[in-house]
Amino acid sequence: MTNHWIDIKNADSILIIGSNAAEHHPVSFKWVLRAKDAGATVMHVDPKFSRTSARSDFHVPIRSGTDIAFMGGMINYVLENGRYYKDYVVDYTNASYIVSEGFEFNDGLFSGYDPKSRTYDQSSWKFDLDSKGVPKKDPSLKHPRCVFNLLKKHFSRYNIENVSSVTGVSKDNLQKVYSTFSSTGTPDKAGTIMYALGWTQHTVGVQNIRSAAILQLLLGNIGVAGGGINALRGEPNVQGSTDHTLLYHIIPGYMAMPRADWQTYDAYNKANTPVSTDPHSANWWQHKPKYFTSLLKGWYGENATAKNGYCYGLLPKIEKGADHSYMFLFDRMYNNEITGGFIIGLNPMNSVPNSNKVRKALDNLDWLVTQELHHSETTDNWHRPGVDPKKVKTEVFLLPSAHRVEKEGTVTNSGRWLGWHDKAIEPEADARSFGAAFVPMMNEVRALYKEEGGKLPEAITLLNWPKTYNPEYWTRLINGQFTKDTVVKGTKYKKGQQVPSFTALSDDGSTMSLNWLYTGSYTEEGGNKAKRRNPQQTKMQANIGLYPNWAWCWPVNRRILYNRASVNADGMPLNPKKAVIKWDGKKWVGDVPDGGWKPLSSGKGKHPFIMSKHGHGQIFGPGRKDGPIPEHYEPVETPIDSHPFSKQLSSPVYKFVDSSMDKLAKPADPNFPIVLTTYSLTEHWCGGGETRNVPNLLEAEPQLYVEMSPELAEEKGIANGDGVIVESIRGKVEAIAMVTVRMRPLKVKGKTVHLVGMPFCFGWTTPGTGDSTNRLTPSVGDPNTTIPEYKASCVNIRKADKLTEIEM
Amino acid sequence: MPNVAPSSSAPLSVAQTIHTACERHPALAPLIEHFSELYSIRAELIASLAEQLAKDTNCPVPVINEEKLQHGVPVLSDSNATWAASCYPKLKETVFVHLKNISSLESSITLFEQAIDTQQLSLESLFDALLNSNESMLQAQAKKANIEYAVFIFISQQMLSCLLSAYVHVHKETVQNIFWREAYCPVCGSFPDISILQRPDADQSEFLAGGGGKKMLHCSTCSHQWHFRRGTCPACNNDEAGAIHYFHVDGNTGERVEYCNSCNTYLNNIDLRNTTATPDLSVAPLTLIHLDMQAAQKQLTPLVRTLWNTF
Amino acid sequence: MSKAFLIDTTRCTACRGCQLACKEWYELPANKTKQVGTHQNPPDLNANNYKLVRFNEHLDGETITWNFFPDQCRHCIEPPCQGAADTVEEGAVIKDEATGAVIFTDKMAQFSTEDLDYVRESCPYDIPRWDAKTKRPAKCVMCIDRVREGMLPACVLACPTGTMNFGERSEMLALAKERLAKVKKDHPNAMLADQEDVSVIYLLAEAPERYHTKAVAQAPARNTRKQLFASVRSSLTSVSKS
Amino acid sequence: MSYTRRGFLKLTGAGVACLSLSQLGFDLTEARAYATSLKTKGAKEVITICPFCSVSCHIIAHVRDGKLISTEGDPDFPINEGALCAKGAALLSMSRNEHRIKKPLYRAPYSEKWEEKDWDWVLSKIARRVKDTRDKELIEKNDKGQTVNRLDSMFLLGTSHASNEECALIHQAMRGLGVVHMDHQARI
Repeated sequence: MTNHWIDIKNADSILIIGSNAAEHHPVSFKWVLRAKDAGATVMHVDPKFSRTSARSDFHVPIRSGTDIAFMGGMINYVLENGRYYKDYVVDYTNASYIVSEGFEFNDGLFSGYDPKSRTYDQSSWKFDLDSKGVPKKDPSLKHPRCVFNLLKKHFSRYNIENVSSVTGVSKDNLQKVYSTFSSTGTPDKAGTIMYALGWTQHTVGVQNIRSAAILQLLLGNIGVAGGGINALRGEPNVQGSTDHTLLYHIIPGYMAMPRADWQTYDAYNKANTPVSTDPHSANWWQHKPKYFTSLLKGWYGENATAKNGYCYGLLPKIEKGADHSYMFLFDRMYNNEITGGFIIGLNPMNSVPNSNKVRKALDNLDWLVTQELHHSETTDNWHRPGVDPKKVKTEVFLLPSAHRVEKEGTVTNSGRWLGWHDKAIEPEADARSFGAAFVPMMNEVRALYKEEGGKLPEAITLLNWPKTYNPEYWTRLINGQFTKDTVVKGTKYKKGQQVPSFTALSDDGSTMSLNWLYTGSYTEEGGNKAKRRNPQQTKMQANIGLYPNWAWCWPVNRRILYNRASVNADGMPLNPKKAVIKWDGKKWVGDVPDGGWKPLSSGKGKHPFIMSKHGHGQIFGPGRKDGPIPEHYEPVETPIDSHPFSKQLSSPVYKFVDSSMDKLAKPADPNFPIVLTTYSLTEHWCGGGETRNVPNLLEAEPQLYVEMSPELAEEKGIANGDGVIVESIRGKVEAIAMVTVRMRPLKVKGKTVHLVGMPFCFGWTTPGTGDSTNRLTPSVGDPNTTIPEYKASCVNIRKADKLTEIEM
Repeated sequence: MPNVAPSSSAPLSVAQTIHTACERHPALAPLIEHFSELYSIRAELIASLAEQLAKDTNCPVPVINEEKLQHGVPVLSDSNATWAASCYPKLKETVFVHLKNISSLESSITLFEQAIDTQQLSLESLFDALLNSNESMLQAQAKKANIEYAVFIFISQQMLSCLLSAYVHVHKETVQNIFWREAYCPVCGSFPDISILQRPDADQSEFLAGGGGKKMLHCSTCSHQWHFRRGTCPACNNDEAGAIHYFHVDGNTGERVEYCNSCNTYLNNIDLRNTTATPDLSVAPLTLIHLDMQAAQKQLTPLVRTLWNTF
Repeated sequence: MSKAFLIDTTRCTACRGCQLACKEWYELPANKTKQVGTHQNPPDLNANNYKLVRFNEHLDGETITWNFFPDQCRHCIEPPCQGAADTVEEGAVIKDEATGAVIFTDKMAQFSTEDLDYVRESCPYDIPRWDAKTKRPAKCVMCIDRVREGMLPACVLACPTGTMNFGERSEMLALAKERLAKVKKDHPNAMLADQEDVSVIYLLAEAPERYHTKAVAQAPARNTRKQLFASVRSSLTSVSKS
Repeated sequence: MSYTRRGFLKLTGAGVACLSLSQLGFDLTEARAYATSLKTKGAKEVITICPFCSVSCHIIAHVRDGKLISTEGDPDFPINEGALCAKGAALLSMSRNEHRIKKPLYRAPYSEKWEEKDWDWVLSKIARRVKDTRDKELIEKNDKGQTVNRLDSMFLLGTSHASNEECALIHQAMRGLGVVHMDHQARI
């Protein structure tokens, strides 16, 4: 989230799209309703009418997978009707930058496309620079190649007519949402966009969010109270686990994973540290070597020295463009390229697309270590229905896991607030926390390497690694410590003391930190700030609910990101009624500003978007793999075979894996005419592994169902409560028909398209409840993130003669 | 959302509070019924003083000095009660007459009255000494009046308590939103004699109602209520994991003794979420005397000494 | 003075906290339920669910409405079930004077299934359910064990939305009136269901049948509730005597 | 201790001489007998965080004799202000349900059953598998001759149920081993 949970109350207009907040983040909804009580309009755009819709001002049904068309229509509406916030657009975004001649967009494709490799050469997606290397600008926004005019041209195709025909949203509904939300394009109004997995789980997921970024920049809604783009995020500590990075492509603190073509420490820094020549651009990532060096010092301690490149050489390096995400991992496993590994606190045999394939793939492992609260479809895959255990070679370890209340440590919520949780009770029986399993396990491995030697033993033996697991030891290391006596701004710190702020991190080996974003969270002066429970705030802070003394949030306790965009060049709030920061003549008051420099008019200020190289909000965003501006593409499986925006039906660069089990239905395949979307439900958690084991929750939601409109049910001769077979080209799933008016048939390109929706929380280890819905979904993913397209695929549905997975 | 009582339940009167307690704990009835009248009259006195003060132009509005408060200095600290002069006659009369109903106090009260009548003791300087913790002065006065110190303090406190309760009642709106982190009263500086856990705020829209449970401390002297964080000991500020322990009578989780696992100080608590009726909080501590007795057996120390928890 | 519930359905989000809290307090086991095409689970009241959130949805033109109704015994002021039970044995159903709770006593254990059917049919809200284990009909008892201790019913305590309210009847009626006035601004047809006759008063935003077929007593037109109950009672009496 | 602070009335402290009811002549015998006859139950409050969605509502856990007995939303936490959703409210039954795995389990290749093992046994066995796989399959150089120190054939699929501390240490351990196939729910 750019903002945070409480800040939702400051919005004048709330667009919930790709999220069912009331059911899946119920407490977030109390802040939505507080805004509503204060007069905000709440809109829910979603294929299904849910409890979120019931409590919104209006619900707008949409065909799953057409969000860019919907958002593009709104961008077009804002540009055509002059609803944008002009000063903000000119001063704080790159709308005025001149895009180089080589950049083009033709019939759905951007310049640089190579159909053979299905990738873009992005070198033409760039700006004209002046002699100093600063982008050329036209603040009048008249230059035909300035970002603003390219945007206008690009989205001119997204008229109400086209958008309505593709999305299935009525023209009235489009007008209603567009006009309401765009009314926030004035300094005194703010609108927020709340999304969740309904936006990310598409082959155009990143561009869905880009469309929100562009819209919010045009309306001046970024950096302000009640604005922003707010990813609600699904999982309990998914913000923290992303920051601390259980991911292949980055290392903690959002730095790139070392690559084979960056052979040395210096080469890594050179390739990853941006340079800006604009004196008004903060270009924050120029400090990256300090953060990277501190991380390496954290990992290898005293063994990491300037001389050995801080042990950079020991780290694994991936190949440029390689994808090691789980979609490709399971494909490699299926192809017998993987020997063994760990799956902890995750149930991919239920939650990864094309379950039939991944379940088979798991059988190919020699060994598997799992750690869970309960048996799951993953831990017990070796004796799943239809498989003879005597033929499954995998050696499986199942470690009992401690529950959240049985361990202490910190977690980070979507608003980036760090919270400490105490251990309330001892772990059940022999259960252990992940930390108390992995620390000793690594010590065993280290001991073996010390004893026996082996391949590259120093990568393991030189690690800075404790004997036992003590959570607070790691909390301190995450913040970072001095590795030698140091003076920072006149204050002396001894070796081993906590680093006060990331501005004190250094690339000379004198500091270590496991995550620079968290430096400042545990200091000599403030102690463990995750434990702070003080609701005190100034009147200005209380007005928008910042709570700066409650816990701590990254970065540097800044509650609203990009908040320098909420003030004018003199540092005065654009909306004084909901001021975030303000220059009082000597200092900033309110939130912690995005950098403490004086206001821009002083001549010593910086542009507000300090994390981007040139300091401006990126309406034109050249960093993405699928284009600098969003464009509507159909989901990979789609009920239509053409759309009015271009000849390019689906994303030209989406990712996929290929095997005999990875079939895809062709566009408008008459065998699979119905759009399937998948979602969570309130009583069960994600794959359901935990909640299916709670009898009262299982009583309330006992078995797998498929929600469908009465119109579709009639067409298929299905009655409410019937057992049905839902079928995609990849697999079949049994479910109970839930015929409901909450699902509406949509008019798409003049014909009726039906949508069905299914939860994915049931599995065979809870007998009679149904089995993985993801046997239907395809292994196709977003080109930037490889997040699979769970939200839109094509199926057919028929009444079942009998059911075997579900007890009738 | 401080001090919000759901519209569904008006607080019980003193008599109702004691009556309810006697029904539930018949064994306590002979003891606590004694106080029903005394506290009812006290409540009436406070109401009438409040009415009087509300009209009195000499009665100053409390000065909210943010800086002073931030340093933990209560509103009435370093002040006096000269504004209350008009209340003295009623105060004296009512408190003295009714405390005399406790026969063992009769002689001391007579002495106290005499001291005032002979101008040996002025209520003004007495309240001044109380408000500023001037113990040597109070000891000297007690000695002079020939009253046992503990009794002298008890009588003085009763009067100050009625006066300040009336004052706080008049200025409720000014003092109710003070930001305060201390366990002593932000208005008069006294420690609380009971805490409550609030009901959810039912007037909020559906997702906002929450589960209630905010802890409010009730001032033993002026009856002001202020918010205090859960999980922290009001006596020693211990906020380690599991700092607050509690016990309750089996089957009634709504009334409990909360104590600190480090300093062993306790404070009784009523969880209003468990009940349909809100007791009168001035008299509620006395209805929990059985819990105080249990606490004493467990060697716990009360946060503030009262008649009900001193054995 | 008797107690009453106010169930403000306009605030209900169907979180089912009340349904689960009731089960937990009375240690009622989870039913082995099946999906039958609705989120309403278990599908009906039963011996293990004295309380059930009912789901009802409607499509009017383009507008969808989703109504939630936490169903339970209404603890009628003049309970027809008492009349029906009396025809079999006096005192099988009693009305607790202090609270107004309608309670099925041990005497019911002697009832035949037929007798029980009479009792169930007499209920204008179709509440009592046969419990095979105790061989008695089961229903909400107003958490009388808790209420006597001055505590709130478990379902009210658990409700996070302000839907469930409990207190003195006069207070609940006042609250009901206050809430109704507020709700009427957006829902002119809002109403209080059978407020004169029951201790469990529902605030409904629209017509009762849009929540549940038995949201209000099934009265023949123009009859007062009292007349209705009387007629039910006499017809049952005659049946049982025959 | 706040006792040393300026500001509170010393006369209301615990150390001040106070009258007692017995001193005033009341008979406490019956009340005392009653109090002694009452059975009491104790517990402690521990503040923790809900393990479900990413709002991270704070919860007060009530613990008796090392067992969770009830939970409530933390009324002081500014985000949830005491509110909890149905899942959060079900935390209790979740942490104490009978389906929990209690001991490390081991399933040998081609076996049809789980066997209970102790932690030492499983950890040393896992360490052996890790080392053998790494020694056999670590790729030190790619086909271009660049040093890559990569263990492509081993993976970790992690979890957002882990705390920040656990994520940090697991990441460090995996990179040390050369693991590059690493992923979790953030990509789901």
